[in-house]
Amino acid sequence: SSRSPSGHGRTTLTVFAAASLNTAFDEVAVEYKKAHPGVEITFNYLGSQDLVQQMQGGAAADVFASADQKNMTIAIESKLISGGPKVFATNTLVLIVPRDPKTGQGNSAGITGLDASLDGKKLVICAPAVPCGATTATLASNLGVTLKPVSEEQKVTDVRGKVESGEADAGLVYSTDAKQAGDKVETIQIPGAEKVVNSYPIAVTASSRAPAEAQSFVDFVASEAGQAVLEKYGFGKP
Amino acid sequence: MTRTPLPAWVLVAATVGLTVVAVPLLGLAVRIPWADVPTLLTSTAATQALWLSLRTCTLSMLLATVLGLPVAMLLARLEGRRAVLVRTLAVLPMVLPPVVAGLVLLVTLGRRGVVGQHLAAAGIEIGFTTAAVVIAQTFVAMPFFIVSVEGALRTLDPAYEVAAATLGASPTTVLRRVTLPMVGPAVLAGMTMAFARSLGEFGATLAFAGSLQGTTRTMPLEIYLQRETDTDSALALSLVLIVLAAVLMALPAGVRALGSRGGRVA
Amino acid sequence: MTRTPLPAWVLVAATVGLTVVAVPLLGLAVRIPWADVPTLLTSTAATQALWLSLRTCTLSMLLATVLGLPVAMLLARLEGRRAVLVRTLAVLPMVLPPVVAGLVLLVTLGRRGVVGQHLAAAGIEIGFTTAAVVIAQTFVAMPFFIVSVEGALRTLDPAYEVAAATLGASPTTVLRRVTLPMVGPAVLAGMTMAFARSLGEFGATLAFAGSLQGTTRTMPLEIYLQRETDTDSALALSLVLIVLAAVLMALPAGVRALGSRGGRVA
Amino acid sequence: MSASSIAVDATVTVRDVVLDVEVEGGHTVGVVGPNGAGKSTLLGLVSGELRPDAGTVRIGGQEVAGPRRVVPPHRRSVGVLAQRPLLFGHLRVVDNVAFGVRARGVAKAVAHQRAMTELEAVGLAGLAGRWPAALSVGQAQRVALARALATDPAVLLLDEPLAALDVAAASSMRVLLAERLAGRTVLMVTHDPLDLWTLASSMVVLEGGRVLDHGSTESVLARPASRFVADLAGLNRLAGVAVESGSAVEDDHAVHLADGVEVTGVPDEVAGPVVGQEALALFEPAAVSVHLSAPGGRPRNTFGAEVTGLEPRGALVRVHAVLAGGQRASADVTPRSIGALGLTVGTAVVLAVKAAQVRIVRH
Amino acid sequence: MSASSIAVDATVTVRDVVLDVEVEGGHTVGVVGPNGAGKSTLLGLVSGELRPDAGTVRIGGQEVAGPRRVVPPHRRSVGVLAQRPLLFGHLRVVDNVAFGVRARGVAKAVAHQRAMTELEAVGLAGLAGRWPAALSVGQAQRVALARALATDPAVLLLDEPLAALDVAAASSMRVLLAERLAGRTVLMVTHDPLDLWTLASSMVVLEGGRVLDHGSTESVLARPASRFVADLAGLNRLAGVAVESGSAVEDDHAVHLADGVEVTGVPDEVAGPVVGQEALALFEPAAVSVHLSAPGGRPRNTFGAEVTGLEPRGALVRVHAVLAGGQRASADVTPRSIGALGLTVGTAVVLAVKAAQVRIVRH
Ligand SMILES: Nc1ncnc2c1ncn2[C@@H]1O[C@H](COP(=O)(O)OP(=O)(O)OP(=O)(O)O)[C@@H](O)[C@H]1O
Ligand SMILES: Nc1ncnc2c1ncn2[C@@H]1O[C@H](COP(=O)(O)OP(=O)(O)OP(=O)(O)O)[C@@H](O)[C@H]1O
Ligand SMILES: [Mg+2]
Ligand SMILES: [Mg+2]
Repeated sequence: SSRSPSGHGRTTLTVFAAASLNTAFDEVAVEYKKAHPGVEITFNYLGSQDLVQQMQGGAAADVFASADQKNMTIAIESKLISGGPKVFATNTLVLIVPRDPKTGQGNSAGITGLDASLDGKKLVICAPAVPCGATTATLASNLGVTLKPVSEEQKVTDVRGKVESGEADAGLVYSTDAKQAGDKVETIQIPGAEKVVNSYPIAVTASSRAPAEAQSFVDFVASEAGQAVLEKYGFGKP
Repeated sequence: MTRTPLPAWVLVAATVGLTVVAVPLLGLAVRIPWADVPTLLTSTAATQALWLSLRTCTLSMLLATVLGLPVAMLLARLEGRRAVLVRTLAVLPMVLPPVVAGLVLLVTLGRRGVVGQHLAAAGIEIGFTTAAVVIAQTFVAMPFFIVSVEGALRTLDPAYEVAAATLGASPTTVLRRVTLPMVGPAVLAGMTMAFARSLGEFGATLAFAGSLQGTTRTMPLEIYLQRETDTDSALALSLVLIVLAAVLMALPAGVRALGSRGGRVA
Repeated sequence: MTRTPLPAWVLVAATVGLTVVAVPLLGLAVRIPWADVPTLLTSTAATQALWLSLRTCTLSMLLATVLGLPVAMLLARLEGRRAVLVRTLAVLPMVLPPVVAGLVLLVTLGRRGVVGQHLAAAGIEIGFTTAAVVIAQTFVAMPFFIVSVEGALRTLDPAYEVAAATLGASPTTVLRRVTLPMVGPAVLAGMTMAFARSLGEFGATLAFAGSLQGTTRTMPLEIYLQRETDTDSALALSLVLIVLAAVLMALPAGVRALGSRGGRVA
Repeated sequence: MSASSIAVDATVTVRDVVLDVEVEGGHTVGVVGPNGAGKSTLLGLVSGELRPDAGTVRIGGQEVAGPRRVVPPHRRSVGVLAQRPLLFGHLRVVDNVAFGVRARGVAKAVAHQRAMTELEAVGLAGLAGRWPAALSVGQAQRVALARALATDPAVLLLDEPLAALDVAAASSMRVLLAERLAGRTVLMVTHDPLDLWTLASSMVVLEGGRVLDHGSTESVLARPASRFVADLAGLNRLAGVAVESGSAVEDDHAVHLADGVEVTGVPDEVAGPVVGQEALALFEPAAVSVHLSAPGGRPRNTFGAEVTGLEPRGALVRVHAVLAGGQRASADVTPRSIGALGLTVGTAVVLAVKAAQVRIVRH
Repeated sequence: MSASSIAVDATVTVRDVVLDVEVEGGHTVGVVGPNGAGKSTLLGLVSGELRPDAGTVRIGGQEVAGPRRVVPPHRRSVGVLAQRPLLFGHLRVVDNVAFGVRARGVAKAVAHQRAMTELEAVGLAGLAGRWPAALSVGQAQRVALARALATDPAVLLLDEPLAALDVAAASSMRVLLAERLAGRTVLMVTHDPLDLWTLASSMVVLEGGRVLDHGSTESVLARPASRFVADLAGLNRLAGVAVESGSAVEDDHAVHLADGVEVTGVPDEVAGPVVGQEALALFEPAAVSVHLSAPGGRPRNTFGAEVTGLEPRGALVRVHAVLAGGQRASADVTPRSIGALGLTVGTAVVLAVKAAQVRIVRH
């Protein structure tokens, strides 16, 4: 990708963003470009951890938007970030249960929340090692419940996939995932989940060759216009 | 019979080809935290994953062989459009990204799937079981077996099969006592590939079977998870797969040596 | 020559084998939101990913052939421990989970990698370019080519090569005009497998090359991303791969038909 | 073992082969013809290796290939010895021979026993434990013969069974075959007239994918239907039109060759010539003498000719020559006379043969 | 084309073959021997297909295989016609024949032209466009011959070049070979003495992986070193110890057989017997008459024997018999006398041969 930081012609920003941000950021970029016609944006959407690893491997990014604090911290420790990160969105956990695709009826297993209604049912959650799993573990211990999942998925998308397909009776996912799943699932809010917030930090990278434009993008994401788009896709306010 | 010697440039080129593979492995060796290796490899999670991988890969290899062999035989007899059709069907799982393969299995054999709903009605649920792992691995590995064996069957001189038939051997006997032994090396190669492909299988398993220690979390899934914590430990775990591969490669060679016939035949 | 007929049970078994593959695809067909397919497939993201996949897979297939052929030839001549060693090396990328393969490439060829740092010093940066995609795909696909061709070379009757040599053909000529044409079907099969494996490649590409639209986001990565939004659309996108696979399978058959020699030889 | 008849009336289009051949049950029929005549094709039709494009193949009266049905090879009870040994490389010699016996469900030990007996018969019991790849070509062919005989087939097809064998082996295999072919229905392809004399009661001559002649070995070889058969029988064969002989000898008949030369000889007892119709003059090379100019004395036939080749044959030399009209004839003479006459390729000579040694037959 | 000599002095352990063979440049040497004698092995050593475990192979004085160095086949300029045709299935007939010419860097069109000439020579120009799979076995062998001849090699190795050919084709190939082998150094394996007479100036006899005899074709066949060679030469061969003849005829010598029977004959001019040493009695089957009891009249040799087989051969029948001492002999008689004497296998007979028709040679 070509960059001309000194202003002639177009500048291309490479944004490394967590895969879960993909539709939202695509739209944010469209809005941003309206205000900054000279700037092109390409996205590298992958798991936050893949992104950090690639930056460690020398990948040239201008902006890094992580789906969790942990990977942003690793990025900072690896001296990949310039300045301080800014949290631009949050996400909380919800319980989803499948809806019957024919009848549209949901919750045939009669699940009411993280309680005894899950006994003998197939619950899927994220593995503790991954960000959504860490959040899940915190929530469970906050609530004092012991979860007995049939699978500890390695991506939240896989939790969603298992519930959407009806393979699992219930799954713990982010509210954005629940929103993406649309009417394939029914969402059950968990009291106390709002206290276990997963934050999305964003920052300009140390290696950016267009730090000014990068910063303007970061600012735009945090701006009202940016936040409006993110809200549309189910993200919470920072 | 002495074989004609290989031209020198082939040796040079082969060295280049092997280097392409060897150098990244060297990179791996440099990165691995060798001191932590013993601890890592003896953790419950790792050993459970290893045994699960061994068990499921062996089963998948056998299933791929049993299911793939007849398909390869049929395929080798077909010509023209029918061959294209069957071959396309047979190798499709190879071109699907593993995750898609897993999703496809989920929407078919899952609790609400085309087939799965009937199974579920009969009380059989595959999802989240070790069986699901085996199915996912078999699905993605079988095409490699089929393609390998079909090629060998197509180059087999049919005169030997005819000769066996004129000696009174039924088609089944011909198959068992002539065709299969004659394509033996290709069958072994196919089984090797099926096992190897199963051993590295990640996406389909994840999407279809889930990931639970001891039940569905195979070695690749364990490695992936380990990577969330520490990339270098993940690389160390993949050492196990490399050692397994080496043992695997030594096996067919051993089998071949055992059954060695001192060459080819007029 | 009429081939001996296949026993009836083989046909039955082949049907079972094919059903195992066909039914999941049926499941796929049922789930795909057919109405959205035209929009999905004509989106810029999808078409860019498709072209990228086609270009990189073709290159990977050719690279796997050029690099793999000499390795296969060398391997087919080796016996005993040396064969095990070389074969293990050659097939290792097959057993590594793709993500590990990608990581291994990253720590080797990345800007800070064992080899990559020297390349970077020379101004060559591979990571996150289309070249990285090709390398990742070649790395994982080459073993399938090698195994397939090695098997064929081993079953080749060396008397033909010797006959060519006594006619004055140098080893290179023997290779070019006798050996390669005689194992032609296996080379084609190997290339098919390499292409197919590249087409479905996901993990290694993701880890080594990233996912930049138009540069490194191949079809499998695009499907992966699409899945973040909607599983069914992701399945619809994988239709493209299925159609590609069908075309691919028709190709070698066509090539074969073109070069058909009406059978085998005394 | 009941002897089944064979009846082939079939076409293989791509090979331009159209054959009509019948073999009585229990008989051995020799199949001869030039390379590419369709001999192996005939055997392939009977064994089931080939499917006719039109027509039928019957074995023992039962249709085994035809428009309606095709019986696969393994249900035809036809033993085959192909032109290539086709030994199974993954089975040791003895297991190759036992293969057909085992395929009939015979116990391993019994089949093994039987295989050893057959290997002894072909003189290779000592190689029982070898892999086929470690055999010489002639050894492989003998193993293949043992394998074909081990199944005791009622119908046996042999494609040049003795082609790669040494003289001694060929001779003892002939003795073995004479014994083992008795009572079976056999089609045996050969290029050696000795095989015909020793093993076959009758023969079929194929040329260009068609049946040219068939009948008892004696009659077919005595009245060669083509140059090829004459070569096989080792006879000179001049073709022309039968005329009344101008000779004094009562019984003699003459054949007019195209270039006006007349050959006088004795009419064949079975198929004498018809005046005005095509006829053949047949005589052995040994009966021909070579001169530089026409010798005196009658009743002798003389032909002007040019030497085209000299072929040493043990104590004698065969002189090949072409007559003025383009027909060929040869003469067996001593090396001494070659020297005396100064014969080389291109020498103009006169060939002479006594009328009494020439047989004239209808063509 | 300079004629290179060949010298093989080499061992192939796994085949139990130890050979010492020399061929003068420009000569054609026939190689004969029973199946498995090591004939193809000898050719393989010269072509480079096989590497000797010990010893050396020289071509034109240059060591091409030995402890120090091995010259690969394509650098030996040795043309090979193997026992199998080994045509390349992916090349059409004409391209198969052109292969060796092309490999020498000759332009495609020229090589093609040359290939067509060679195909015409073997009579198969009409099949130039065929795939090898669509050839009969004999056709394939002729194409292989054309392919071997097309490269004009100084050294040519022919392994049964005419084995699968029909009589007519074999005879015209012999003429072709006689012409094309002239001036080259050739090793030709054959089972047909006719090939030896026509094409070879000298011969090598192999048995059991060793050289048994070698020399001019005439001398080797005239004094057969083994039963196998006698069979090849078509001679009866009785072995014993030379004694002074008791006969009245001055020149006669006698051979004592193991069982006390004496055979009287004429001592060989070149290698007459030495009294008290081993000697052979040689005579043609045609010279032997068969009786039910000893006939009168001298000088005749008579042997009591038992008939072991009857082999029809055209106008005559060959009677195989075993003498009291276990040695074998055969006689050619008319079918008429078979009937008159009532000969069948097992009949006790007396074989008679005139002393003048028996040659006694040193063993
Ligand atoms: N597979 C084939 N496809 C097309 N034509 C073929 C095929 N095999 C043989 N032919 C042709 O069919 C004819 C008959 O062949 P066949 O093998 O029957 O001859 P043959 O009499 O056995 O000759 P030979 O004495 O050389 O073995 C030949 O002209 C040959 O070229
Ligand atoms: N690849 C091999 N490995 C071991 N022994 C072999 C091999 N090939 C041949 N032999 C043995 O070596 C000996 C010589 O074989 P060779 O092929 O030279 O015989 P040959 O004289 O050509 O016989 P034929 O007339 O049957 O062709 C035989 O006893 C044979 O069994
Ligand atoms: Mg034939
Ligand atoms: Mg041989």
